[in-house]
Amino acid sequence: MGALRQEEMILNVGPQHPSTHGVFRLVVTIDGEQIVEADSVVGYLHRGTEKLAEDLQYTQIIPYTDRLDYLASMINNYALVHTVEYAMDLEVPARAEYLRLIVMELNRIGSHLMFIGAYLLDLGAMSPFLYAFQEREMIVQMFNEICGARLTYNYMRVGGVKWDAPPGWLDKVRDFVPHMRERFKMLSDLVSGNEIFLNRVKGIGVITQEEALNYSLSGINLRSTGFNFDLRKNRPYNLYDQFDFDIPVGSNGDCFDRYYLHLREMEQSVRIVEQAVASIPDGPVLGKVPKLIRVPAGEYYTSIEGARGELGVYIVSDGKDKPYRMKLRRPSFVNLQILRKLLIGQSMSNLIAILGAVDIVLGEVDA
Amino acid sequence: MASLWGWHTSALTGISFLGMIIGAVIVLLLILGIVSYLIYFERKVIGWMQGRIGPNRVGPFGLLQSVADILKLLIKEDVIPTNADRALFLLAPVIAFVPSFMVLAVIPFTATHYFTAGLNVGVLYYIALSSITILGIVMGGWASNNKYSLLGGMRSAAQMISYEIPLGLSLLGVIMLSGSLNLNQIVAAQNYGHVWFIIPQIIGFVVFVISGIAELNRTPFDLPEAESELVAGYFTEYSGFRFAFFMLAEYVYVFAISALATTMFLGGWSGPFLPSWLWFAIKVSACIFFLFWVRATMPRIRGDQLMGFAWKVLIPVALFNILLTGAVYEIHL
Amino acid sequence: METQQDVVETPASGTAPSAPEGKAPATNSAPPTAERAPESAAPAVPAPDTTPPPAPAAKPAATAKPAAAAAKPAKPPAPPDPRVVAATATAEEIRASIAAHLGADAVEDASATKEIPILRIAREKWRQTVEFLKDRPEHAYNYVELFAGTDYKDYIEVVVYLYSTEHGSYIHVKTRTPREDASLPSLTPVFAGVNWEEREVYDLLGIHFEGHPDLRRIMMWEEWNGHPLRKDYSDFENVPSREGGQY
Amino acid sequence: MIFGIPITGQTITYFLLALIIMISGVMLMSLQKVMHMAVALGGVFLGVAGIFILLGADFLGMAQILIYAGAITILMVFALMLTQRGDDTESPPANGWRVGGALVFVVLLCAAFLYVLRGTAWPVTQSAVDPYTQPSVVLLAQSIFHTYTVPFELVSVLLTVALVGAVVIARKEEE
Repeated sequence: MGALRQEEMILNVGPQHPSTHGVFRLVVTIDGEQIVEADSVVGYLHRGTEKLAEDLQYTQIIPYTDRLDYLASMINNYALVHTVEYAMDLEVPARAEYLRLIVMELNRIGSHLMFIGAYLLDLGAMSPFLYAFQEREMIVQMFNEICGARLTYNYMRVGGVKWDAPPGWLDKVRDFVPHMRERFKMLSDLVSGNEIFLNRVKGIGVITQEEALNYSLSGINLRSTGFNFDLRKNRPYNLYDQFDFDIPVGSNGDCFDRYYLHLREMEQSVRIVEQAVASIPDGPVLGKVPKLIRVPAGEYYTSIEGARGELGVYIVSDGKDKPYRMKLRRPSFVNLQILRKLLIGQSMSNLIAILGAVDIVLGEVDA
Repeated sequence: MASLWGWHTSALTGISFLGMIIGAVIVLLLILGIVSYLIYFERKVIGWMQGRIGPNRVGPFGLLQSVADILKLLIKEDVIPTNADRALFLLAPVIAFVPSFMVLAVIPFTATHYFTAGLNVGVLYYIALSSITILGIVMGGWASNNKYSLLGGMRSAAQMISYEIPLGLSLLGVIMLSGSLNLNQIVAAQNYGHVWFIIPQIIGFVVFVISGIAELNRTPFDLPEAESELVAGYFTEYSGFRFAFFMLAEYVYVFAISALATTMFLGGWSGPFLPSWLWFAIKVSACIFFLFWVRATMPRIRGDQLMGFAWKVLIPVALFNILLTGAVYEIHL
Repeated sequence: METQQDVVETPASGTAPSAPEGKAPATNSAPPTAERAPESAAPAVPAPDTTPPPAPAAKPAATAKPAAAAAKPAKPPAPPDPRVVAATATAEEIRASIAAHLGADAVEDASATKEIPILRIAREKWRQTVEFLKDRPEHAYNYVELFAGTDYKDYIEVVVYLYSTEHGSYIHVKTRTPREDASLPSLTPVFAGVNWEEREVYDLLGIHFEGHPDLRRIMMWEEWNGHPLRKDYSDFENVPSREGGQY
Repeated sequence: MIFGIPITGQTITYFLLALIIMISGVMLMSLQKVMHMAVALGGVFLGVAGIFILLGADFLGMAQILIYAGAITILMVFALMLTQRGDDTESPPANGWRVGGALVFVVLLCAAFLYVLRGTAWPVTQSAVDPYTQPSVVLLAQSIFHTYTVPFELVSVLLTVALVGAVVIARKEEE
């Protein structure tokens, strides 16, 4: 039978494909339905954010960060202002820090909801997507009230936030917490025990701890392997060290763990929001910041736990009001590298399960 | 009148041939109407299940939505890809579509058996003709000269051939109990026995439902057209009315398989008080609703699991059901 | 190299003027402590949470106001930031460790920014040093956080932030390459996760990574002219071409 | 009555089916692409099934559609899809000798068939099967499960042995 000529087929998954969630192209070579080679092609959405930033004042860069991981723009905002504040040793008013924390955790919930919905949609379950969107809509509506935008928030400023919460907003967040808790149960009941779903994600796309570290994975991709690393705990920023929450950790590093950690992490985010809303102080929301922000010369890097992993901003400053060089450490970009390794040897249907679970946002991959 | 509609019992004459033609046209139009509202019904039902409203813009309550959609598809440009195999590309939707209507000839819609061919091998006829549709799907996938289409076509060929076997085997129990392949007589046998075959044939019914959904290429067995993997599977390259043909064929089969399930397992048109056609409509609607419900609930199964399930679970279970039915039948009688 | 030495000799007061073209700003905040570091290493421990720093008016704040704030230049002899002092000490320790195994010329410079130690590695020893830092159990820097390149007009610098999951410590290693025929040994054999990062640096800054398994452009398409993140890059000179043609 | 054949619905249907079979058969031989040939073969199978049904063997006709037009054709199409595209070799151009030879062969073949058909005394069944009164399924079942039970079971054993053998051989090759 060895004389039979095996023929491989090259299949372009994307740049326009329902499962790539954006303009991502995956050139897979398949033998029958088995993948023998997978080459990721990115860059279709490259806007040169880092280059643009070199000609922008720090405040002007903030809207550009909104467009990176557009599902978690608040967290991106924070990554930038945090680095500038760190470089300038600025003090941020407590109320501003609380507001930032609340919106970041809400944004994390919204982003994870989107992941769960989209992931299950990829696996062929249509309804969870729409269920997940109901709560996401509530979150987006709250963001709309606090900053006037539903997707690109541009809410944070160096030294604080742009607007204080409107009257009654914090009560809404408070009411959202028990509601969200109820919905977790529903979201979990919906598919987490479904035999078909479990068969598709359990033991699929397994990442080992060594691989995860070697590939610089971060966020849920790293934690799913059982490695407890969350910058909110390991290198606390903002007020995370003042609140009580856990870091859920997986054990198998498979797609199911990654899916399930998203659910569990949202519960922890709700816990943080609940505590923060209960203890938020009054006061100003913008600290004493010079009109023209100049970062002292030097190079600075800080990173925070984004919705998809370690989101870092590296600024080289020459003391002017614009960065000399700004580099964004985008978790999706780094995490996506392991895709090739996960895909080779798998079948085409597993491709979708694996790609979806890596959880990328193309705006962030391409920057 | 009796001679016009009586082709199922009397010999073929000129007048009954005319009646046959008229009957076929009536059934065709009726089914087209049913199918277009089936699509509307599906969108509404799934919309409600997902906390949405569903179509509500075209006409009152969106009732004309399907009409508008079909009209749009009919007047769209008929795109034929340059490198497609033109002849087969044009032929494939027809081959897929025609059998879907032909299978309806043997379904007993009412007690009077108007519009029903009293074929002695009705069950076999259904299964045989529905297998021709697979040929249309595979050809469409191949002729499109698109890799997604090819993969979709190959998947559907593998899937539908596999699931045809448990589908046929699951019906054997009913055939053994009723002693006939004629769908009219199967309904009659359920009336004599005063029991729907779903009760003695519950195992067969379960196998039938699962493999029936797989034959329909619907969630959770919608691999051939898994949009998250294969874009649209075998009809990726189709547009306009050729796409509509595939789409209609799919929904006609939704109706047909529900009608078959009703006839084989749920007592067909029989029922107290209400007219027979209404009973039939109610039972078929319930079956169709179940299909929609499953679609809104389930994720998609994976290819190898799908095949394994057919060969390792469904076929043995169906065979066991046949054995059990035969044994009980022998002992009981 | 030369500019670096200049900066080290001019203390904090001279920071702003010394980097007018953005040269070597890297170690500006650290230099004064470079020599004194070993003595004052003991007390301070690198504080992990840095956002609300307890000492707002410390040394970095002084360097922060180069031209705008008139009052600040008045106090250049501000006490050195304890974080920097401690970090520099750590950097020196690691430098000594590297020097013992890979030769004294492997590390060109050791300094610190805030609480992060910085080592500048010789270009030739780049991969060995990073591999050494990863493999030695006393360092065990096994996780790459950041991989970035910067064009400093005279040379291009590549920076890697390493984290030790075992010890919980950070280090910041960098190396330099000339702009013409820029090339560096690839770190991909050491850390699989820098594969795309190196491709990005190659694409946007034009550094050729020797030993990289798959060095192609990643953001731009293959026919793109020039490297956009270089400081002398111009949209008008580097007209993008597709399929060899211009448009 | 044309050529001594009564014009009834049955004869019209018969000739239509015969035409379908012949056209499909000719296409099967003359088409360029293998995939088209497979589809033409499906047409032949369908026509044959129609003839079966016309002769009152409706079970056999349906089995023909199910197994041949459905399963076997699809299996062939499936196998063709897995092989490389575009290796449909151009058939050599038709020349005079070829065409002439083919024509002579066809004429001779038709003559031979006619001679055999005319010369054979075909047995005529006394009880023409009426599909309404005596379903062919029942007749078939009776002959299989009553008259020829033992041969039928032997054949099924043979088939099972062949199947198991095929599996064993396939396994061996896999290893």
